[in-house]
Amino acid sequence: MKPTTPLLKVDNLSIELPAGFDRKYAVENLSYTLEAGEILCVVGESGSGKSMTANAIMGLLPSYLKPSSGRILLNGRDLLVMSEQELARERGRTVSMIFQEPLSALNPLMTVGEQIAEVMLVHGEGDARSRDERVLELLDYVGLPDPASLRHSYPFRLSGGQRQRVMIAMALALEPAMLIADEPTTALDVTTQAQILELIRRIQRAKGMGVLFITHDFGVVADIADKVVVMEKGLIVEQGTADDVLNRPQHPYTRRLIAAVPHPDESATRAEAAGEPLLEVRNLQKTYRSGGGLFTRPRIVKAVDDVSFTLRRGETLGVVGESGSGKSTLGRCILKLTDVDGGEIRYRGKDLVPLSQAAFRPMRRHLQMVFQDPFASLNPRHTIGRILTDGPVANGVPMDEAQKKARDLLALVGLDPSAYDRYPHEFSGGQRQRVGIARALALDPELLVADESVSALDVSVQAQVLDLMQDLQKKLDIAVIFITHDLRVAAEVCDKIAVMYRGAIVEAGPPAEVFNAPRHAYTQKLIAAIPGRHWNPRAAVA
Amino acid sequence: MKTLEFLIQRLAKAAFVVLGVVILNFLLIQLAPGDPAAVLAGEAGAGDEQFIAQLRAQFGLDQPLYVQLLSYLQNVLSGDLGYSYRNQVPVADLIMERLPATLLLTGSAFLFSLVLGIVLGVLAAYKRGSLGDSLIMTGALIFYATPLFWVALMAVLVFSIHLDWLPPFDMESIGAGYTGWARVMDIAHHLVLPTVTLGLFFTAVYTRLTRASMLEVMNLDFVKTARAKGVPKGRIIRRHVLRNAILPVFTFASVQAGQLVGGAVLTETVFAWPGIGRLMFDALMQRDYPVLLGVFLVTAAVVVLVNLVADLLYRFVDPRIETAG
Amino acid sequence: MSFLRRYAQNVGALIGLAILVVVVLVALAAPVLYPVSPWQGVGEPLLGPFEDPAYPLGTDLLGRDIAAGIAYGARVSLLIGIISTAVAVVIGVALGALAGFYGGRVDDMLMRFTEFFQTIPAFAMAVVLVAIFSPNITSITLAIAVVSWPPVARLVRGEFLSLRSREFVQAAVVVGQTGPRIMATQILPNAISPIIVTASLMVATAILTESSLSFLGLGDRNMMSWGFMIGAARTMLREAWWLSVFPGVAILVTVLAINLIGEGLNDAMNPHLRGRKG
Amino acid sequence: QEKPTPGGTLNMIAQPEPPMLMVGLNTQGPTLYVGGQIYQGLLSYGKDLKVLPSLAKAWEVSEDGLTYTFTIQEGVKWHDGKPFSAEDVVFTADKFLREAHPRWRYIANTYIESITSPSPDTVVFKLKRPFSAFLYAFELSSFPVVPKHIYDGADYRTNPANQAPIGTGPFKFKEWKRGSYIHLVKNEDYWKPGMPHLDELYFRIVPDAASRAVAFEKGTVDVLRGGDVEGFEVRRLSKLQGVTTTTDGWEMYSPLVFMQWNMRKAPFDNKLVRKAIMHAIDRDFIVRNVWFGLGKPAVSPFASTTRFFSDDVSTYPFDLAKAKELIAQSGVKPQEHTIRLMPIPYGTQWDRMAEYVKQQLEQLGFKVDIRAVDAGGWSQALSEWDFDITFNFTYQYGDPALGVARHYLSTNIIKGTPFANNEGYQNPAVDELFLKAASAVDEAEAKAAYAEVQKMITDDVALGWLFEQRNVTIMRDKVKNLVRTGIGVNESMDDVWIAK
Ligand SMILES: Nc1ncnc2c1ncn2[C@@H]1O[C@H](COP(=O)(O)OP(=O)(O)OP(=O)(O)O)[C@@H](O)[C@H]1O
Ligand SMILES: Nc1ncnc2c1ncn2[C@@H]1O[C@H](COP(=O)(O)OP(=O)(O)OP(=O)(O)O)[C@@H](O)[C@H]1O
Ligand SMILES: [Mg+2]
Ligand SMILES: [Mg+2]
Repeated sequence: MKPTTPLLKVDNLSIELPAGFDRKYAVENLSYTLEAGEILCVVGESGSGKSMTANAIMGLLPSYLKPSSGRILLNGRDLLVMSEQELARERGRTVSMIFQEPLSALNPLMTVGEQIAEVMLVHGEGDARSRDERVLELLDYVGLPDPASLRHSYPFRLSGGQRQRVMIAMALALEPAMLIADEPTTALDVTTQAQILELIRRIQRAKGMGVLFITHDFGVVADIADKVVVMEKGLIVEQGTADDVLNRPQHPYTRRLIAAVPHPDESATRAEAAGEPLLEVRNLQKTYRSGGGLFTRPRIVKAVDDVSFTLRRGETLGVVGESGSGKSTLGRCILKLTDVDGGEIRYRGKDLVPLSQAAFRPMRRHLQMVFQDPFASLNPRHTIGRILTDGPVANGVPMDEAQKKARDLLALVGLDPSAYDRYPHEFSGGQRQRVGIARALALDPELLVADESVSALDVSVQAQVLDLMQDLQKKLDIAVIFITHDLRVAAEVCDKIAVMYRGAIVEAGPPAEVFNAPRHAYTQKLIAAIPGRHWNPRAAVA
Repeated sequence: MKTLEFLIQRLAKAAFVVLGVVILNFLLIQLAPGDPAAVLAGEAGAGDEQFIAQLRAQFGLDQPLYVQLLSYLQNVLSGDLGYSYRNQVPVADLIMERLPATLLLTGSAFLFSLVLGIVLGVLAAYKRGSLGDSLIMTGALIFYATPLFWVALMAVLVFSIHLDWLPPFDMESIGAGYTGWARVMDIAHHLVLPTVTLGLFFTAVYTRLTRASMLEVMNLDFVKTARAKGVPKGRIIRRHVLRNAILPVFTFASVQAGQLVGGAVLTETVFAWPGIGRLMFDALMQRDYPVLLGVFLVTAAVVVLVNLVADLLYRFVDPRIETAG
Repeated sequence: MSFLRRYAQNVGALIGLAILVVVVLVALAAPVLYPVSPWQGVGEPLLGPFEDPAYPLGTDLLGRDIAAGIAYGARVSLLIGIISTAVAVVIGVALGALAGFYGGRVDDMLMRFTEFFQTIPAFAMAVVLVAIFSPNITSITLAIAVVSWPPVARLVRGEFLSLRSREFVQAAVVVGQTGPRIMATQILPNAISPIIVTASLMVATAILTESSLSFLGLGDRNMMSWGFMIGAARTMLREAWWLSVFPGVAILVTVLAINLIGEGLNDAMNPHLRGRKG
Repeated sequence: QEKPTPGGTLNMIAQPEPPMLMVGLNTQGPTLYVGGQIYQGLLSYGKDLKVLPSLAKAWEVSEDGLTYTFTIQEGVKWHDGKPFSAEDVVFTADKFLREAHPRWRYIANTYIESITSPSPDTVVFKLKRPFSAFLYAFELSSFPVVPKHIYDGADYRTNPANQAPIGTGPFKFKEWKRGSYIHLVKNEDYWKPGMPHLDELYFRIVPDAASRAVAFEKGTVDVLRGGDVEGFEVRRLSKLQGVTTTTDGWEMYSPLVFMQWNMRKAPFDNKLVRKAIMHAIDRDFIVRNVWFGLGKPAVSPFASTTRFFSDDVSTYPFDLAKAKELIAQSGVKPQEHTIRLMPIPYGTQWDRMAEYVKQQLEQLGFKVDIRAVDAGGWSQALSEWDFDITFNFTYQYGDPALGVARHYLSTNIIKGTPFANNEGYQNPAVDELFLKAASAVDEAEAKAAYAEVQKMITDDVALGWLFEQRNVTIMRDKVKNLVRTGIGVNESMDDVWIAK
């Protein structure tokens, strides 16, 4: 028995893109409904048009993007025909929105209390005192500590999770009937993400709100969705109840997405790699000191604290841990991109720590790196050919030889030979990451450090790149240090996993062991926070 | 505590910079052809060797260079800026007599250009793409491209000679004997043309800067948040965009404050404004080194001070600064 | 070439370019258009504009052709503008790159040095330099360069500082490229667009500065420049307005054109800042 | 004659701002202009160069021309109330000016035997040998009388009184706001009864020439001294209603403008080249177009307003063909010479003149490079003889021995000063004639010698005489009696008044 007017009804919505884009419509013929008290998840790859619908509902589309057809009915009233003033009255009151990036979404020059109170102020709600009280109430409600003093803080003083809670408090201030959340947890740690998801679910239940939740993470969908809409290139390819879509996906695109969701492979236990240790790290220490002056003590961060491990040829070590735990710093130390405060890094028995940059340079070719961001790690002004030959040329390889090698590598990582003369911006993220891998391989390294090398990619692309890396590693017998914050990914590809917490390795072992029988409390917490743990994507597409 | 520490650090740095400027200029000036004695002899309309030698000895110019530099620095550190060769008056007196005029002129030009520039920039950004925007930006471009002295000449021609609204030069009505409020009004009246002349170029700069900064901030996420909250456009501009957009304008302005003093050389010349810009130029032409060095020292100190004050204000306006260090 | 297309979409920038092309052509063609030196008196002194069709912009008090002066002045103004900017950019890029790339003490030292120059008002400094080295085209150009490099150095430093930590630079370190090579081939090409934009505006400022120096009597007396023409005729503004108005307009138009070009470059090079008309 | 009205304020311009007002230490134009109201000379000179009384009321020259006796005015008081006496004159002549004043030092050391004051109101100068120009050495700029009680025994240049000068003149120093104005007020104790008429004098500092014209036009100032505004402004302003102009008042100085070349260097060591250059320059054009008619082409090194002027000299009318011919004769190849032309940094008209000269020299085939310098650079280059050709001018000071000879005497080839024989001209006959004329007791004898000298110098083309400056004083009609003597506005303005 459903009420006749749904909370939200998107009806045949199309939004045209300006000329010069790769497709004509940002979203095309979109139709779905959201009822009060329901969580509707919109999933799909980057650029599929998820945010566009949300922005259209809020009337936040840039002025040059206009819905060309369709209706958006909120409680039966068409938002697309409302004037800006009317819309402004609805925003924040009947429908609220929270965004992905919690730092940039808050005004840096206003205290969080002011920003929350502003919602009530602009909607003419209450007086100064009642608003103040409400702010305190809200801050408390979203679980922020010490609301009385926190409301006078500026956003930059709050952690990411806290900021996102402020955003939620702001969205809830007038108890709207509907909440739109555009990837609200993507920028957060798994543990924080779990808390925020929990918070949203709790509020949604308590207030009976309708929630439109945008995400690209099927794990999140599995945890919270009542209904799911799957989008691809501006079109809805599949929609239905969460159970249907997750466990009985029909459309090939949905199936492909679900298949790509990383999932620890419990069965596979890998053969312990034998042979000479390639890299031995002993009691590595790295402390950052910053600020500090005549009267203040400098801020001291022990980013790497007494870390030791051994890596053999052909072995993959996964380093996991939450943001700021020191993973990247560890990688940077090994590659001598930063100096080390203590300990040893023995590469083939030779300690790298005391070497000068100049003395180390000839050895660099053996230790290579694949970077996180496929967009930022390729020089936008160089052709792919140049990017791939720079390294060998710097190491004394003649140009023609380097060029030949570069072309071979393109084939090896599955790129068209024509890529050689093109520039990075002409490639997709996944393709660029392949270039990044080819660049690292151009020097025939023995050790590869991959720092979050797939985090910036969409799940399906991520799966392809991971496959490629595993493949190449087997083929070339390279040792890999695989840094990631995603335990699921690490468990899928690594021989060993080391869990870092505040600069120290708190637990290490084979993936199955770490995953199934975590010993350290922190690891346990980490694993518990993984979204969608109870859902097995493998079974869904089997 | 943190602010105090910051202040001490910055003052030390400022002192260092000012000292550097003085040494740099001292050495630079030594490269000039002709020395003050020769100029004075030339001015006197006569002069023989004995006359010039007398002057040189009196000014200490017969000493080796490093001795001159050391004794100059020593004097400066003890607060003595030396004696003007030409005017035979302590440099500090000379500068102090003329500094207020320049501070008044540059200060009001600074305020004028900053306020007007920000207002126009905000208007242009708010009405982006409209006729008003185009008019403001075209105007800004034209004032940006017009030589300052040209504006000055035209302004005098139009407003003093043809319309007879404003006095064409001087800082006050000389010999009128105004006191109190009447004097203030009299000076204000005289201040209009030079201020506008000196300020127009910078008004253009700030207008463009403000507009660009506003547009940039308007694209930031938190503006979208504010819209999503239902904040009306006017309030978004005032409460969210403006404050964030103005900070870079202020930073830029505080760095530019010194440039106004440079522009004052021209303005003071055209408007017979008794400030230190003109003093500097005359001192340069007459090789009156102590005065020249003194003016540079004082302007450097003023510039450094303005920057320091700006930084301090910044710390109050922008809560993020303190941790950023 | 999407850059050219983006640039071409900007009407103002195209107008600016067109004007500048005309100015450059006039400058180049000056000796052909006016084979006699612009310093040579050719007509009756103080002819008003259009009084004699041979001298459409009139003559000055020595009977020199104003039109010829403007044509030759274009050469000097552009020359001073471009060379001084080039020198300033070279100094600024060199110091800024070193400071930004190496950071730490190098950065501290270089930035303190830059501060010395920034603390002295630029125009005052230029006046002193020109007076000291006696006014001629070299000293004027160098003086303008010396006072204009600090902003470039700061800009380049900032760019290098932020680019230095970018992943593609780290990648170059990891593959074993040396510092200088990284600066020259990896970072500089990526910092070039703000430098070009700044440089284009500096050309305009340099032309204005030259004219202001000339106004104070610190111009090169052998080079007919616009600033010199105004400076020389400013006191005759009311007797013979055409002597200073035409060169004044020439400065205004040229500086305006260069500005429009600079803004066009800026918009074309930073697509995300592109203002869309709605 | 009208009866003077007492009271009123006279507004004038001091341009450029004087370094100080102490006339004994600085003899720049504006210093004399302002300082002339505070200090006074021993004598003054009429527009016809007749000697007039000032602080000396009477004077007597002995037959042999060796003893000069001056009787000073009675009842004169310094501005600080101390009485003025002959002792002050002796101090001024024997100590102060001998030490601080180059021109006086030369005269004193060359000619004076002793200076004494036999009684409180007489001063006696005894000369070593006759010096016919001696009586012309006592006007304000050559012999300002300074107070002994203030300067004797103290360092002249750093004396605090230089900042608040004490003289005997009709006006007292009141205030000097640097960069703005100098304010003088009536000296109530002035020694001429019933004078001065005016209450206050303001000298304004207006650095820009255009603004100065505006100042006069708007009535902010009542008087423009020669050089305060540019030539074409003079033309415009003098046509305004209620404005009077005069070229009087410069007879004592009669500035004469010339090109000064370095005769030590090629091509100026060649007399034919110098003659050619003279023929190549149209002095009429310069006077008419660059100076707007405010001058008179010069034919001789002596100004035509002075006593010993002679027009029986070698002349060089404008004739380019002749000039080119002379160059050809001289054997000099002009294209091989790049001549550095250093204009005197005194304003735009001088610059225009440099451009004109450049243009003419280039027509002869020389390459000319204008080297702009500021005052410091100019003095230095000229003093060090580091120049090819420049402009300069000389004041005549009433007698050739004072203002003219210094530029031609070979004894005056002294490095280190810009106002000597910097061109390096040497002609023993000229030296001798100048000496003879200066020592002549008989005026006719002097006249003959000077005529001879003018002939010789013009034939040698020692300098390139261009024109005699005619400075114009512009004033409102209401300003009365301003220019009365040969030193013009530098004269004490005790008898100046403003009509109501
Ligand atoms: N401001 C804009 N101007 C022009 N086109 C845009 C704009 N924003 C998005 N698009 C285009 O609209 C399409 C849909 O974008 P949208 O932001 O909705 O994707 P998304 O699914 O939210 O992706 P993501 O997961 O990366 O956030 C894309 O092709 C994108 O390039
Ligand atoms: N250059 C630096 N200066 C000072 N502190 C730093 C610097 N780089 C990192 N840190 C600090 O060191 C700690 C570890 O940082 P690191 O980048 O290694 O973390 P991470 O595990 O890679 O985190 P993420 O998952 O966010 O990439 C953090 O607290 C960080 O703030
Ligand atoms: Mg999105
Ligand atoms: Mg990291």
